[in-house]
Amino acid sequence: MTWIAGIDIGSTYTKVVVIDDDLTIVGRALRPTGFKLGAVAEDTLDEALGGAGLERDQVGYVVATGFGRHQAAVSDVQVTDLTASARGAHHLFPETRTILDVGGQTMKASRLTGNARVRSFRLNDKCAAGTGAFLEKTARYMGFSTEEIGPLVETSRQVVPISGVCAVFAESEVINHLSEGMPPADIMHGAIVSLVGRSVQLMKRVRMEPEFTLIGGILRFKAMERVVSEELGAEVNVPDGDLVQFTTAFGAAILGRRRWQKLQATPRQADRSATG
Amino acid sequence: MAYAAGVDVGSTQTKAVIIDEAGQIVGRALTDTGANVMMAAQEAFDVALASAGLREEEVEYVVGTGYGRYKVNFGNSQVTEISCHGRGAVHMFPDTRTVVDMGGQDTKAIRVSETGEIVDFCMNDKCAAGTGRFLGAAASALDIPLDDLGATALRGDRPVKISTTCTVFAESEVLSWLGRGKKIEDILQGVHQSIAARSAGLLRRVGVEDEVTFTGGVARNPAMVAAINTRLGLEVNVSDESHFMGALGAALFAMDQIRTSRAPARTG
Amino acid sequence: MRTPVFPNWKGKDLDQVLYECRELLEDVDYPTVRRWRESGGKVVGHFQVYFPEEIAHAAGALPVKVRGAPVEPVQSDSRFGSYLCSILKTSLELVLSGRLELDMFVTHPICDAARNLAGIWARNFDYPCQILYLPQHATSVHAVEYLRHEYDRIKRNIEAVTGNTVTDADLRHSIAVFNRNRALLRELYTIKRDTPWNIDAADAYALVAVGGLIPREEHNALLKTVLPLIRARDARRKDRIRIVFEGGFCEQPPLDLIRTIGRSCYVVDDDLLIGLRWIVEDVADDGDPLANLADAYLNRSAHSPVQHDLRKPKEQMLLDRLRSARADAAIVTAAKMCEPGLEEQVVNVHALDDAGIRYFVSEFEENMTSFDHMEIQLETFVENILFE
Amino acid sequence: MNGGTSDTNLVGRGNRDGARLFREWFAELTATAEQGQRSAYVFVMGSLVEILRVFDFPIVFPEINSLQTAVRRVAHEYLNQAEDYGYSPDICGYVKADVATQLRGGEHPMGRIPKPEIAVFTNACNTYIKWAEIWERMYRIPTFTVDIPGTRGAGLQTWPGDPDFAADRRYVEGQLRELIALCEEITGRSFDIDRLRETMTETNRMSAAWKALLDLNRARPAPFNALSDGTIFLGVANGFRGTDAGATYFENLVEEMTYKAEHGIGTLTEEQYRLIFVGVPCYPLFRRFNEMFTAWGGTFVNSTYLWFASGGTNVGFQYDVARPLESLAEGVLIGVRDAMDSMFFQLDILEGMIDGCAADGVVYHPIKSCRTVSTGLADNRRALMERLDVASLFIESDMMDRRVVTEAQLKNRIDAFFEGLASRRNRSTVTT
Repeated sequence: MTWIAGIDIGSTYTKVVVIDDDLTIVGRALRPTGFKLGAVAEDTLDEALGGAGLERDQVGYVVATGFGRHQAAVSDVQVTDLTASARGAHHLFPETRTILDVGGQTMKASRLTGNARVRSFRLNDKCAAGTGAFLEKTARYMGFSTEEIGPLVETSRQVVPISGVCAVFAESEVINHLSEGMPPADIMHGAIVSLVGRSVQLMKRVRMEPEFTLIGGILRFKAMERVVSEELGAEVNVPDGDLVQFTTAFGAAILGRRRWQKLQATPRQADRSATG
Repeated sequence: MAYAAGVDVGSTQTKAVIIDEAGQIVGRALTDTGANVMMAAQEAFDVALASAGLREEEVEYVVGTGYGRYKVNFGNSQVTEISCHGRGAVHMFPDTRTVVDMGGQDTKAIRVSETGEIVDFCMNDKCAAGTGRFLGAAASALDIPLDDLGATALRGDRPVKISTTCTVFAESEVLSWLGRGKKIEDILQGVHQSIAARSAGLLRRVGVEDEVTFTGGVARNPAMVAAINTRLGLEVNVSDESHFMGALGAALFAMDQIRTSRAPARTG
Repeated sequence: MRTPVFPNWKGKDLDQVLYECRELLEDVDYPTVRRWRESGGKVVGHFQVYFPEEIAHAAGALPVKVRGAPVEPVQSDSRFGSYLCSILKTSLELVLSGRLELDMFVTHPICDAARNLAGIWARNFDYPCQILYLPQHATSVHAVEYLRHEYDRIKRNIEAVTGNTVTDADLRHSIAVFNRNRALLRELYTIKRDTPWNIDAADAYALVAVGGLIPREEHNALLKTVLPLIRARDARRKDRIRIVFEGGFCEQPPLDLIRTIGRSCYVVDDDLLIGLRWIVEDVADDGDPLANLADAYLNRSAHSPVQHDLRKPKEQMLLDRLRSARADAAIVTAAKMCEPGLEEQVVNVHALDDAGIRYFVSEFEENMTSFDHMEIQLETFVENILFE
Repeated sequence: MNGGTSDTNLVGRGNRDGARLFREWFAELTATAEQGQRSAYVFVMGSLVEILRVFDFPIVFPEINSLQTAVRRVAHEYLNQAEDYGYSPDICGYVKADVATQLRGGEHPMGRIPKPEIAVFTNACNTYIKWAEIWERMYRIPTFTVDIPGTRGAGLQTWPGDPDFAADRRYVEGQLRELIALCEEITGRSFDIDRLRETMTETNRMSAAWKALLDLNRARPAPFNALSDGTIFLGVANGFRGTDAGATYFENLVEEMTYKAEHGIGTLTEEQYRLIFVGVPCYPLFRRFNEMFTAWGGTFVNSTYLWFASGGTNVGFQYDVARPLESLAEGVLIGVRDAMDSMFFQLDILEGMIDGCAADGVVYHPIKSCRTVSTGLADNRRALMERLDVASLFIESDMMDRRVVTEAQLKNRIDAFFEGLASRRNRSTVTT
């Protein structure tokens, strides 16, 4: 049996998923990325392998993805997180046609073909106002941790509009609201609504079609999922528990498995995989 | 002896300064603004009083300034921090004609008269690009304490070019430079230079005349001072009180009020 | 006969010639323009997109394309507000910083921002700074006559700058030189289309771009020499998708960005520096030369988002460009804050969606230094078109 | 006492009538839309209504529709819809609000906007051209550019008698004839030159009054606020150009403002500082924005907006109806060119304004949406500061997009501006 690993080196966290022949996840690990990208990739890989009681030499193929994909020396090939997450989402929810991935600093929407290829995609290339960092800044400012955002918003009764296009200026809006006695829960809710507004706009720009699947660290809390499906007026898929953070790494591993099988069949094509 | 106070409620920190009739600082305080702006203002004022060994009623007049100036409910009046930084800078360096204040979410370029009044000013409008916050983002990306940033940056000899203008994106650009194997000090040098460049742009809008004084917390960062000096081709003034310049200016305006309120009493 | 201002490439092999071109293009001190002025020549700087360079050429001046540069707007920044594209700021920076010295500046009503340059320039320099009012009503029967008169006006102004009177014979000669130049550029684009593996996208771009920096006679000699060499190459044909790059009509992406794209795609056609290739057929060299130039601008020309012509629906023009270049896909870009470019993106994206043609959308800035954003999109694009 | 009574019916009449005319206008448009009739879309810089009214086209000013969505605080909904459609946040808010209005089948806070059957636009703003291209695609209707060559450079204005002017005029006149032919084709009606003479005569009346009105604000205190009141006047100037109602409205305004000037009646607030506004108003905060100035006793006595957004009516050009088309071409050329000059070659114009109105300060308000107006302002301010010792304020926001309008920031800058003006005044009183 040969195991395959997918490494997703994101701007905030690095995630690794190890799968076996029938695409079952046998090991996973998550570490803060920091700035030694090559090293963190290997450490996280070893941690995941350790958890699965495996050695490096039992891994047949490694696919790196995420913004640090080219820094992972351990990988056999690199793909972008759009391509990888399409695989992951498709595997978890075969009817997925549109994916929204909200990360710390980028937001990506993509539309898939029936066979999990990315048909079209859009990234936010404006300010960071529409990214997870925007939410975390707002939360941090009001003295809440990212983990507390979810529960906090559940207690919100109404939405305080946050318009600011600049994540930093948004803070001064928050100050004003706070000093006018608005409850933090409602302000946080407002921040999420404005973030979701931007996300849904991206989805519209790729001509979204159901089913919708949401991934990315920002979905660790349920409020996001709820507001998105309210905004879309449709059900959305969200991978269970912390799998939502591992979907991209999982997808990378799945791609790795396919590649590995191809290579077993026709080893000569190896150079073909040198993309990007 | 009459005392006047200035309370500068900024987006991240609140500063309070108490001065005597000679304009000497007799008490100062610095607290995080946090969620409750009014409380922060009161707290800063109380700490300043304590450090000056004064009771609240001994301070005759209080001017509030900064974004939260209208939240200083114990204040007698409000003046914008733009006027206050100008006034404070000229008090510290009488030949100051241009002031640059680098704050949390905005950078101000202020031209002042010999008496410290505003002649002209400009601030960043579109976004927080090129403000002090940019440094915070870089610091957290590299996890270096904010206070060590300057020293580290000064060691950089081949600065990288930071193209992003977004404070939040700064983090990922810094990381991608690291990914491309650049030295931390060179990246930080680049960050400082890009901020200095934007500030210099603002300064040119109001015109750089004679002495330039650099105020605000970031003025304590040697690399930023150096970067701005090279940009402008001159030596900017930096006071030990740079952090308190806004509050000091407010206190000076407060002292004016005390004087004018007394003037008629003497003549009458 | 003047001494050439760009002799650097002479007698070198192809790779060295291309290297010299890239070097000249990225040299923000405009050495060729400096040499031209040092030898007593006058320089007419013309902003993007199109300018009838023949007229300046006939007056003995060097027409130089003012198209920004990846420099920091140290002095010009304070002369502009936010929400403006970079090329405006860096173009002014080039002259304020003394890197580029002009004897006359001409801008065009291509967009609301660029038209302002005449006023800003005039407040900062005392040489003539003007707007050439190229017609925005191309289908009016009066457009040619109007434009002919406008060309005559600009001719008089240039004559005043150079002190030379321009005869019809001079103009006809210049038209011949530029016809030759445009023919050679068309040949280069044929190579890009037919054997893109023979010339790197960035090199092809550099070959075109230096034309805006040196006398056309020199550019013609350069192209005449290198085109056969490029044809003669037998580089290996790689497995890459054929794309059209759209959005480079005014502000130019940095060379590294074009190179990045070239690494994973064959750029078989584009609208980069379209102004240098605006006229698509030879201009008649008999009869009234100014009228011929005016007619060619209006009736024998390419398209761009900043020229209004009901005969040229932009999305249709893009689809035609893709078809004639046998391209698989398009990269639909716009310079940051470029309003006409961003408006055209909407139109193009809807047309491409309807036609079922693959594309991705991106914004660039001439002085950008990190391409992560472009790379992730390119790679995703290629991964999903090329593989499986 | 009589003065008192005439006071009550005279003072404020302009604003009352303006509001009424506006309601009536949009009521008509709504009726037109509901009957499924089409209209002519035009722009404020070179509306050419003199010709279009001859063919009885209902006139729609998309710019005015768009700004109304901001004034009525729904602009963000319209902007979002257009951005969902693909338009970038950096694109003119007027365009986006209109795109959304069209996508909503004309649904508008003031009623319903009829679809176009022709769009006429000048190059005075290039965004007009891109905008018209949108309708051309949406409705497959004829769109017509009236291409108006502007001033070629500072100090290069040409005038009747100059061959270069003649060439420009011939080009414009030729296009006007093409426009008339197109209108005849669309309506199936033949052109009536005498009715053109009538509409031109009404415009003459309005132009004369508009010029007189601007001059009246030299009075101290200024009889009207160029930003708040002036913008109402502008709406009428554009919407009712070439009509008796419009001309009469302005003649009444002159009467009202003459009266106020003679009786020393100023605006609602006490006039401490006389200010000049440069740019386009901040419609998302229209009233509040003005209050942040009046709170300090600042009155806007003039505004470049009243120049360029009136399509050059301020020049007071009088058409010669004896040679209608030639004179119309001349007037359009001179008027629109002047509107453009008040943006591109502004310095001398502003200097004249400042002296003319004895202004204490200039407020530059560049906006994200409009590069035509905003691009040159920072350099213009720099140059003006070098020439004159006058206080100035430079604040960026937008005329549509509240996401880039932060009241706290605006107030901070405006307060500081007045703190500066106050100390300036103290200094001068001390030294003199």
